[in-house]
Amino acid sequence: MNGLHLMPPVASSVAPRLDALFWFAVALCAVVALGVFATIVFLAVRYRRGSNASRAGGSGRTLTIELSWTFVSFALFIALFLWSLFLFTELHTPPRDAQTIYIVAKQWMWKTQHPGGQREINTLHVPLGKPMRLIMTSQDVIHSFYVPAFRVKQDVLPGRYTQLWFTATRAGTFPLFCTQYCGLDHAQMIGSVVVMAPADYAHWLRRQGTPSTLAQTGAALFRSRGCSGCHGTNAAVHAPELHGLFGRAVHLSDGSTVIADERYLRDSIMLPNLQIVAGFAPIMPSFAGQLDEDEVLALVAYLKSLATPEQDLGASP
Amino acid sequence: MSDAATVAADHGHDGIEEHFDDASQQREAAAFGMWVFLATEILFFGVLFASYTICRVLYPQGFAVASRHTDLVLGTIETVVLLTSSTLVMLGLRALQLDRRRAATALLGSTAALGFAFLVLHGFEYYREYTERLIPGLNFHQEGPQARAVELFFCLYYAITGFHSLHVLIGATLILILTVRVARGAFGPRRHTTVELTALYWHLVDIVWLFVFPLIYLIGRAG
Amino acid sequence: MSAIDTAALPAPNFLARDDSLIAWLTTRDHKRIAILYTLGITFFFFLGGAAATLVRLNLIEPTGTLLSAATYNKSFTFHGVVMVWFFLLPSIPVTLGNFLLPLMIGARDLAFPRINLASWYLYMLGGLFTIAALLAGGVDTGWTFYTPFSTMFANSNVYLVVIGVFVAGFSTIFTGLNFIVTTHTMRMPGLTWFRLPLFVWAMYTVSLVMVLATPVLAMTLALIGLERGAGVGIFDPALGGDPLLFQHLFWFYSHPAVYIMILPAMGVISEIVACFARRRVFGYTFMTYSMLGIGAVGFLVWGHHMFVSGQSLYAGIIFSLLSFCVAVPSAIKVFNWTATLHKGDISFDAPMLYALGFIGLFMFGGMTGLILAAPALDVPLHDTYFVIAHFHYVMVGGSVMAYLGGIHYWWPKITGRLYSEGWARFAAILMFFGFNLTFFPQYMLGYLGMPRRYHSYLPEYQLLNILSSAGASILAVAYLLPIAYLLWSLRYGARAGDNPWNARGLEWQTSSPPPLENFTRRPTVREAYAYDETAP
Amino acid sequence: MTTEHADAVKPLRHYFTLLAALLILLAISVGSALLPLGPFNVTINLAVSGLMTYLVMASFMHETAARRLTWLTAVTGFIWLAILIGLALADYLSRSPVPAPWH
Repeated sequence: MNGLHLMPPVASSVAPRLDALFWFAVALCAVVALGVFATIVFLAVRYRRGSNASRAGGSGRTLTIELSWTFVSFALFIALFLWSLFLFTELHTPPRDAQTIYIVAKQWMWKTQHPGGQREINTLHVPLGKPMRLIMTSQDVIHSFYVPAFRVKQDVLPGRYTQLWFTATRAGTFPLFCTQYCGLDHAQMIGSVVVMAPADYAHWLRRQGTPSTLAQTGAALFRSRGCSGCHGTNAAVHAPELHGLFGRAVHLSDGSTVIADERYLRDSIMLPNLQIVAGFAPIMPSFAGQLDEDEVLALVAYLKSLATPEQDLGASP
Repeated sequence: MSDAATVAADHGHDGIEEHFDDASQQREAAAFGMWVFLATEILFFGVLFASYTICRVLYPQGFAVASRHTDLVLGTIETVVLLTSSTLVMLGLRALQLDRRRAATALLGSTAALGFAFLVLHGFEYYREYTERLIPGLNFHQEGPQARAVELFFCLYYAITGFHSLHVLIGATLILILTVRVARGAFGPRRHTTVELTALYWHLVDIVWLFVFPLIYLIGRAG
Repeated sequence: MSAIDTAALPAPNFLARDDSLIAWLTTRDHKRIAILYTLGITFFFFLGGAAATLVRLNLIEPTGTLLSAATYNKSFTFHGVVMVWFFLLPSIPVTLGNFLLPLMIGARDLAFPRINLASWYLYMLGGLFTIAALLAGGVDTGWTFYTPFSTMFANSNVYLVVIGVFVAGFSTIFTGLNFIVTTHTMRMPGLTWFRLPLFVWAMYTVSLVMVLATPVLAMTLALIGLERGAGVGIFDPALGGDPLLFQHLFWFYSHPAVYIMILPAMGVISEIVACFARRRVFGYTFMTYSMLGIGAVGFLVWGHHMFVSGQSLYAGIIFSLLSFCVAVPSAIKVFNWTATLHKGDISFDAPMLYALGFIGLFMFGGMTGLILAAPALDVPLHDTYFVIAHFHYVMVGGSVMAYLGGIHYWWPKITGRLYSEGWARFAAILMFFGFNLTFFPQYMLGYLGMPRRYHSYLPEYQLLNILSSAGASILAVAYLLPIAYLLWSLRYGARAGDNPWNARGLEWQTSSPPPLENFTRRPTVREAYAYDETAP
Repeated sequence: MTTEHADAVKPLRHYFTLLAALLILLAISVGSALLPLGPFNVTINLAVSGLMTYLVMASFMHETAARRLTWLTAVTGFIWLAILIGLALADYLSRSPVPAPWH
């Protein structure tokens, strides 16, 4: 990566084809541009003031000349459009067997989380040759996940999930940038993607210790943030029972009933007095601002795991 | 274009600016200029209508629930007020063309009065919504699964009706000023371009409300 | 104004009249308003240029030692806001357009002189707000004001800049409205639409785009102001609002805005190339329809700024196809300029050098625009220095070159003086090389993956950044030269006659500088660019 | 805008019939909104508003709207608004939501 490179390393399955498309486009532009420059220079020299080139005869059938160079260049560039169309569609549809990694962008750092629960800051370890699907959200402003070596980029929006996928084809460490301006340290929001052989990747995962799964982290949070104080089995406060809540219909104080899906669980944590359960007082404090995006996710995963009463994960790991 | 010297000579006294050839060219330019300005106003409000359409596509139920919070009766009265004021301003212009200055003053005066009446009615609506805690940013406390969509609706509601009321205020004040000048005889059958353009502006304000009214007040009323 | 030695100029010209400050500040003469605007435009050009110099100096070191991150963010934002809204958008229409449109159609003045003066005051008021924002500590949102950063997270003076741009927006609307009505209602008898010079066509088309696009910006910025004030609004993700909605509204204005910047330049280049090649413009009707085509289709393509922003796949494909269609009229224009040189009698005065430079650099910039319009290629290249290089090639290589070419081409007509040809050619050539040294390395930086708006960068990008900063210093010198020899020519320049370039067009059939009422005798109307006929 | 003003001025009857027509259309609009017509509610409302706009523009502004140019200006305004709404909706209607990681 030192010295003057003309291209970043080719390190993902889509990179070679994107480079081919890029150089085809550059070649196409060069041909048309050089054609025009050469014509300008030729005409400028040939018909300069005082030169004795013959100026007789007006320029002939302008219409056919106009139409010909218009449609020829348009056809060439439509070819470029069609080729890039297929690549763009491919970039937008992750393969079915891709492994999911969950990314949270926060003002000026990247938080990555593997399905097994391993968490990293500003780095992402991925296995070589396996398609990875990154599901990303932001906690504050718009960021953008960009790895030049993989030629992939996707904005990360608050309040919504966006996805990006790649298959690393070369081992090594590649820089990760945030390319959507996000404030003071936008330039510091840099990380690295470490591509390892699958065996090393598995070994690395194990070396991270056996981190608790999402649901177990949620259970720990359930106690540490005081949720069990009200919603626990022997709580003194009169609060809605959470066991088996997920997927059940909930009767609200304004008479309507909603299905307790993830969105309902998430809203009830962050904005509790939005949907108050019938027969309960609106005394639950809001946790908006105190819980990070992935902590809310862990709590939701824990509440979902309470749906099946027999394997009660409430016990500490 | 007649020779520059003679053109300068016969201008100035009957309100034709010296860079126009004759009265019809000046009136034509003024009217066309006003219509171009109206096109910009359509796009100025267009942004709000585009945002409304997109937010409503994203949250149909929320917008239906929110629309029921608005006051249909007051909204309808306000529409009637604006439609009648549009008619009155045209009658005022007609009276001016027939050189009936007193009738023109009365008609234009009542147009301005109806304009201010519209604003007063809007004031009542805003006050009622304030008591029902429906003003985002000031005090907004709603419950239910659609609460955020209702707040989104009311952000749009205040942006749309706020900017529209601002235009009604500008229009009504302009017409009030014209009423005074008409009363003093500043305009007559041969010179009423300014009144004409203000009437055009008033019609635009009326047309914008013709679209705002159904989009804000009429959705979600059925059943 | 007394610097201009007006006594030596032909007797009743618009400069030699009442010379007091009050007369200048309350003038309704389109020529004087054009000069007032030129002063404003030049001032803001160098203000924006200073911010750019800071940015380039800071980027010499990979760790960005010159400026702190906060100051750097404020510098590139200030550079963006001032250059886009206070230089590029108004540059040609309000200076050359204001001065020449009435002259080229044989009218005494624009349709609404008072609105024209109001437009200047709004422009200066907007500029004042933007400078107030700078003095109050600057704004760090980027000239694009993306939400939710600009509404919820930025704690710099977003209000002041939003008000400044809002006010300047109305100045543009008034200019556009004035030009449309003037072109429709005040053409000389006999001057039909297809006898109009292409510069008038450019002013007309650009005014249509101004009038149809700028209101959308005004309301979008008003919504930003409201949302910052109320703390809640339709772009707020916590409320379920969509930040992409802001990007749709913003780019619906901002892409036509880049056509507002380039269309006048195309008008100027058509005039210059026809004059110095002594040929009628090749395919005149194709040129007019392609200008109207750029103006109209320019409104359909804004989604190509949002390929990776979370916009849906199908919308990306639709916008990409439309973006390829909008490139066709631009290609037609470049081909036609080139064909105009055929069988010409070409001389290489300074304006012609600027014109040829424009054609080359605009073509290069437009081509890379097509690369970015292909969605798959935009994925790696979006928001990198490739995009920075692309729009600087089209804006600085295109609009600024054409603006300077136009200033040099009509300088004798505006001031009645001839500038020194040697210095002018030297400045043009120096500018061409300085420009390429500044922005070509940025294409390579872009493909290597250096993101834009970065205060510091990885060490391997340093060499290209040093080249770019070196080029920027040459460019700065090249921009200072015209100020020197043009002002010098005001007092010591040779007297230019009515038509120093022996050009065609009604503006060359009156004295230089023209009298207050533009024409003392009726100009003769002929076909556009009748260079094969002898002058009257 | 013609100089002979006498005949260009319409009789009073013209204005009052127009106002009546507008008020009737308003009643239709409000009335139809109260009926459960599903998607037709929106279409009826917008159609009625469009018709009322045409009436206001055609009759009340007839003096200046006589020329083709002024009609073109108004129509252009609406067309550009349709471009903004249409193409922006093309994005919103064709979005496929990304499933949250917990699925």
